[in-house]
Amino acid sequence: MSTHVVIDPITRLEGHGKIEIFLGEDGDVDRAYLQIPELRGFEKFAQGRRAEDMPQITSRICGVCPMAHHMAATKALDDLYHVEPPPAARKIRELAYSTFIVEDHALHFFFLGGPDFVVGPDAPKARRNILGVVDAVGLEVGKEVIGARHQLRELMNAIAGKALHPVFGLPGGVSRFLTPEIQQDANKAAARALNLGLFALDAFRKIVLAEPANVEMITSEAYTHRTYAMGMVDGANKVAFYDGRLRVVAPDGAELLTFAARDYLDHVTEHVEPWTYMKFAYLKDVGWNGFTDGAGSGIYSVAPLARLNASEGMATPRAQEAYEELVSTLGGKPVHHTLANHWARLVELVYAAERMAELAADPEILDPNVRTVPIAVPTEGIGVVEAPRGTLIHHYRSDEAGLITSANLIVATQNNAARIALSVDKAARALIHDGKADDGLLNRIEMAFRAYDPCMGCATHNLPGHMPLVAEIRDLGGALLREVRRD
Amino acid sequence: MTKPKVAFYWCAACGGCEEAVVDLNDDLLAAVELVDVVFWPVAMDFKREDVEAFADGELAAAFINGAVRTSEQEEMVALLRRKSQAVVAFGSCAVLGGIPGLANLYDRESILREVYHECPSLEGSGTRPAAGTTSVEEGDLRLPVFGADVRTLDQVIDVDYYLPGCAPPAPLIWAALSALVEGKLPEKGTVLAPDVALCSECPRSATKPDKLSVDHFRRPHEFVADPEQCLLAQGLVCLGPATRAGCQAVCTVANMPCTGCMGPTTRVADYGAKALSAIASLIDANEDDEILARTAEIVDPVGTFYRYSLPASLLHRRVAEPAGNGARQ
Amino acid sequence: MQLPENDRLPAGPSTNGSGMNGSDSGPAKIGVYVCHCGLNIASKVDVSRVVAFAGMLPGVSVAREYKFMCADPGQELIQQDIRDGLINRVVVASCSPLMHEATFRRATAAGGINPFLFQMANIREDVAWVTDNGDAATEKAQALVAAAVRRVADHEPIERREVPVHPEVLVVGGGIAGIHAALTMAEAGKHVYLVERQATIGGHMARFDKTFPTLDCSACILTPKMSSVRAHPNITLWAYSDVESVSGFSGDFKVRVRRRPRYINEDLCTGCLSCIDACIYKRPRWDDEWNEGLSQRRPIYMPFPQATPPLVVVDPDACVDFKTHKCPRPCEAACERQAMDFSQQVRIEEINVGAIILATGFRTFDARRIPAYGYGRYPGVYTSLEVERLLNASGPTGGELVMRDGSRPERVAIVHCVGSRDANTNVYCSRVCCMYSLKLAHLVRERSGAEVTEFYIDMRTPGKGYEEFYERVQKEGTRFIRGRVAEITDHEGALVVHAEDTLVGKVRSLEVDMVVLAVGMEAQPDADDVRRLFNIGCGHEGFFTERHPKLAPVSTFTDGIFLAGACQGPRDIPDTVAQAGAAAAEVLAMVDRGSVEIEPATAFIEAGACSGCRTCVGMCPFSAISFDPVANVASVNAVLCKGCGTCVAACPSAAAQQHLFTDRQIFAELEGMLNAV
Amino acid sequence: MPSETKVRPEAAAVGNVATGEGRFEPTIVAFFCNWCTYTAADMAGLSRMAYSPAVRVVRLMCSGRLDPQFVLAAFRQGADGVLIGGCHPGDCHYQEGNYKALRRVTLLRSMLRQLGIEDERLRLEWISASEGEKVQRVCNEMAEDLRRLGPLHVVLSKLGPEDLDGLLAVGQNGSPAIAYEPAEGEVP
Repeated sequence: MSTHVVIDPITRLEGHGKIEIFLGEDGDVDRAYLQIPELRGFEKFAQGRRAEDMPQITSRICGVCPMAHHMAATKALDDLYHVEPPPAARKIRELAYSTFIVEDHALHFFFLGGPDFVVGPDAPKARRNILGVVDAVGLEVGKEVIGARHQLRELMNAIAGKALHPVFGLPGGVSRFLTPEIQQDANKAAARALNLGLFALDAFRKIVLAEPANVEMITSEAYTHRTYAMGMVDGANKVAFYDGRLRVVAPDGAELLTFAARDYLDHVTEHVEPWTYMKFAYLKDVGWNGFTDGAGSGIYSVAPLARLNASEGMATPRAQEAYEELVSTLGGKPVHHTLANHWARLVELVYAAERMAELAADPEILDPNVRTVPIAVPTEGIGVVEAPRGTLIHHYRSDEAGLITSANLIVATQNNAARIALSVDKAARALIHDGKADDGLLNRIEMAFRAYDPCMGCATHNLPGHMPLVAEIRDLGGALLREVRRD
Repeated sequence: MTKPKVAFYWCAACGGCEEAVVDLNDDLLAAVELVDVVFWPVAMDFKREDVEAFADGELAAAFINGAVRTSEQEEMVALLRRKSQAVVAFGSCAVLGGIPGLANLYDRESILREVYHECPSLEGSGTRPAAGTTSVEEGDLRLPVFGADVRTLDQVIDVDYYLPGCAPPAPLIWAALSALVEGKLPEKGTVLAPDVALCSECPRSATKPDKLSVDHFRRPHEFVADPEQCLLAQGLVCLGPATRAGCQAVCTVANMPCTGCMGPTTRVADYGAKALSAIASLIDANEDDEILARTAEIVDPVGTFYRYSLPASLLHRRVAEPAGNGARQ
Repeated sequence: MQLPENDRLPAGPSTNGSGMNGSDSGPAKIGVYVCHCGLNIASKVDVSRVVAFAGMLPGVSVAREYKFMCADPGQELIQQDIRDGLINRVVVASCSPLMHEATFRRATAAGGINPFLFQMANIREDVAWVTDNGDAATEKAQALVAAAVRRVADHEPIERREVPVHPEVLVVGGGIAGIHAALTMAEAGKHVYLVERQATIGGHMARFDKTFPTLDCSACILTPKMSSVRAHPNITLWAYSDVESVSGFSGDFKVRVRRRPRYINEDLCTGCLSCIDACIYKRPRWDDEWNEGLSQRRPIYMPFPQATPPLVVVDPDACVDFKTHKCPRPCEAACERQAMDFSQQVRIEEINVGAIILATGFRTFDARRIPAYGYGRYPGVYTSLEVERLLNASGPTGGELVMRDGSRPERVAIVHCVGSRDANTNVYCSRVCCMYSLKLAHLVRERSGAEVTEFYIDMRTPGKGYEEFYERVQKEGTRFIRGRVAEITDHEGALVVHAEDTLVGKVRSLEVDMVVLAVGMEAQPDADDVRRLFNIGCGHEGFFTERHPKLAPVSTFTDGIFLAGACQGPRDIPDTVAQAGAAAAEVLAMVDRGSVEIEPATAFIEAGACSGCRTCVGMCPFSAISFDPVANVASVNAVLCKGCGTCVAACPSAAAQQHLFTDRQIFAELEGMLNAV
Repeated sequence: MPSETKVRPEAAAVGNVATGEGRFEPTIVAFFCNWCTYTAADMAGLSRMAYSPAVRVVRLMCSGRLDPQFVLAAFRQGADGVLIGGCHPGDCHYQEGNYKALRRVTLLRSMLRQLGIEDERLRLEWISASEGEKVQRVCNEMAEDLRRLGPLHVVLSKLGPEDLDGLLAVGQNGSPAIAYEPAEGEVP
């Protein structure tokens, strides 16, 4: 007799995510499927639109990381129109982008992923949220977190017009130059961001690492996949978010290849399954070998941990320290433990904060010349950034009037999709036995998923939020054998 | 006294409307004190049964964002309608169809073909997702149906209030929540935003000429716009004159034209047609060929005038094609 | 097809209910009256079927048919149903509203409800008369009735508004048209301001010697009218003046008149001319415009002996004192009444008038525009107007036909259609050239005995006694060659006229001593400025456009402004005078009514819905929309608004609406028209 | 799917009675300026110039009043074509209303093209008060064009119940909702 567990929904991806777990005769897991049952067709209705509208149109793919899409699209337009933004424009863009990375990473650590560790996976539901985190770290800190987030959003509003959704990106620059007032706000925000990052790291050490069970869980086989890793790096192979080359390392940590964004089609391709609307990206150079890991499978990971694996460290001092601590603590690179993403995220948070400070302090950022008006005929453009959730690729072709003729979008979570599916399957196999799928287990399965902070990872976890799950265990006839409810 | 029960639900949306709620910041915590959020798929698990467990009309209000495309969303909002005293269409997608509503320029088939057969980064197996049930070796998997087109919320269920914006401005969200808590909701059908166009709050309004006529329409990337002058007067197609106020003109402040996310004011039946009429009226030409040349400068009328509102428009979508013939541009 | 429940188009604003009386209010109770129009409608449309259909439409409480709704019994049907309280809205399905809308509005009002709670369905011109198939006609009639029914339910009462008419009037242009119009109205007791740009009134007619076909002396019939203009107590004559600006609206125009200095005190000058004789310039050196430059005048001059007003005028460009200030001014000394006034400045007069007649006349075609005819190159080539002056007793040659070189022509050619009926210049026919050419032929023969040859395309002589005059001139021996003149060359001092004789089909080259070019009539060079000044229209050929060529030939689309004479199109003196009389009559009717009703279908702006975007302001051709920067809203002046609705279509907030044509009413009309059957 | 597109029995009905055959008879909404084209239509009537019964006239004071919303509302509610009649350039009773109409219609047409509505379905003609025969000619031409194009299939924004059932049925009986026909040269 085989049974069937449904976790519906898990937290959101683009739309609605769903895990189907099939149990075999023995009650062990045959296979767990991650399904993405929604599609909006941006690639299609981008066609016929004005190229310059892409940054604002594609930001609507995701309201959690709109800045990432806005920026990838804007960079694709620089390429499409063969135009180089003035230095000030580049810096203004990267300042806004770094601010966004800090805000988004902080949001995830304190509101989403954090509770899993900070208050612990088996803590009572009522405490498994920001309030629980606040209890653990202190009320004023909680206030500080909300206040800091507010300040960062305000800074993005000031630079990008709207944090949600940004409007300042144009081919060849940005729509508006920076005022000294905004620069000062940026300085203040950067300092506050760095403190927040360092505090989070410290909290992670004190609360998470101090507890051996946590480290054990992080490094446990259930949460480990030996896949390729992709991330953007600068000239010195340090982690980069706004611009750089893409670097891929093998499961053993050796560099497989680095390539310019332009050449992504030579290395990245997508696999389609009939049972989900989500497309699975994999490495062309390796090939699709089903939902398996190892050097023989083209499945790769992106996002914080992957970026650290694909790079040779961080370009700023405090972040580099944190990076080295992580690597040494977890037994050297590459680190394949999915849950280590939470830690890696904090390392990146510190980097982004330090980068903010550098840019905000740069006098050139006040240069009123922030636009190079394109004169060349638009043709084809590819723009890549590192979104918080991984590599994000926008690829447009246009006619000479600048109307989009084709658009291809590979969003961060798509790169990770196959590995997420693996994680969910593996966690399910490792944790569910004899048809026992209790509350704690379901949460741990979900942790595997949440560690990636999939796009749409719920920004609103801090409401009376708990994250109940229901598992219905039915026989194939669909008769309910047992229901496990976690609420 | 018991706090009013409130539900949040999203359909085809980007999550920005949820972010907008979080952007209430301190007010958010205050709001949590005032209302009892009993249902929020983003934050909590839900099943039909959980919602059905509520008595009809037990929920004070359901805030629903996102447009409606799938059969599943259609069923869910119908259920919420039944359980809620007031349904608020939250955000431009629910109110007007939103940017994803531009998908109504294409038929369902051509969208699927683009995504799963024509996009350049595919391995080219020719496989595509099958709505309905797919058998895998371990059992059956089911996908909901990708609907024929994108619909606004009130094209699917009866809607009491509208809160437009992409995303809705925080002050309007707060005002709506307060009105709900204080039981001061206005008459049914009200749009919970100022019923006057954006020029009324645009800082550039004073620089707009009394008798404006446009000799050339220009595109934002083609020149560096003056940071103080009326953008329309500079030849940019700024839709402020046709668009509901309430956003504090953040886009024009950022030196970019208004693209109309707040939608039309109450008296207007079709946002795009009205905006088009106003813009065309400004063309400074009377000869056929001159007028053609000026209008040709607006290279994507639908994307310009229906950026957020194609599903809400009188025509709702591109008209049906003869069978077998995909959307042509 | 029924639209889904939630598929309502927005209600839109509704006009205020002012002027509403009891029976207007409450739910719509609509009466539908379908007219047979004898057999005009009934023979094609199944009227009873339409009535049955109408009876079932929502809101309809009465549906009747009648042979002739426009007849008194028909109208009585409506009034009775209203009085009986059966209905508070009226739909009549009959002929075109252009025919009987006014009739049925009156009937509706007579019944006791606001006349605008009425809508007409045109099932005669738009259905019965243009549809072959009876069933199709009936279906269509039903659709139109349903449209009217849906629409009228959304009608609102509108107050008719009237403004008083200022009793004084303005005539612009002192040619025969302006003179006749001014005198007619002055005779009727209205005070008339007559503004003339030249130093004297009289216009073109005063420069002719004789008029066709009667050959009576132009001066003899005109000068008496000129002097009675001057003498008339009800006429204020401002010659040597221009209209500077016009504002206001029908019934109350505000006009600023710019009076140029003559450097003569009009009240003191008696026209004795002694100043002219005294002028330091003993010899006239400046071309005399009055004589087309065929003679010269002094810096101080009077256009012609009978000039009206009989005042001299100083030409500041010619007078040496304006250049050097060193002239001993013998003119001043010579004037017994000290009328000379070199300090005179431009004076601005402001007047209020209820109506305006434009009689700004025409100019003759500039013959230089056809180089092949050699005008300005060959001294022997003259325009018809020049010859009019030569033949005029008070002209430069005292009426003798003496050419520029002092010789007298023995062979004269008259070339027709110079600047008329010609794709390269003007396509239209100037209407007067054939007749005045015949007149000139007659006069030339009479005065000089020269032999005259006329080159014509077609001889156009429509008018009382015109054809007879043509025959007379033929009998007198004038030769006629049918063909357009291709070129005029000179050959050993003589002029050669080249033309194809289309009657015999051979090219002729005729040697002559003098060529007269029968130049056509064109709009004044500044007609377009004048059009803007008075807010009226010009056709593409430049003449002012009348409101309707047949039904309102002397009105313009700007209420209160009328046309007289050649400013509206080429015409001869009899037509001009008749038209001037007609214009005067229109003005009198308007002034005597004492008030004018303003357009009911005016635009209005809901202040609360206006964002101050000002899209509407630039739309209005009548400057009826003003923007208040303090309140940041635009508003419509209902008196200036002519009700085109262009601003309404443009308003991006639909805050601007039009009475009788609100968005809501038109949406309703469409809904009824397309969904009801 | 047919249930998405509006059904207009009355249009078919008119067709049947008007032509005695089953062929499609279009519906045209004509917005005529009071001062020119509307008068010309009266003139056409006066001279008994028969033309297609497809045409249903809405009188406006000026083509400048033509709000593009009216055109869309007409299409939505069953018109297969919309005709606008205004004064010849330079002859506008209100000076420039017809030019405003020209500007709006020109831009509207380019937008309708994107929405799959052919140019022939929206026609702007200058017809002076004296041109009755032009009213006849234009109306007949347009009716013929529309017969060739066939009915306009506007998709109602509210799907009919059949359609919703259809969607759900697919989910239940397991047959894929999206039938995929391979494009030319594509291997399924």
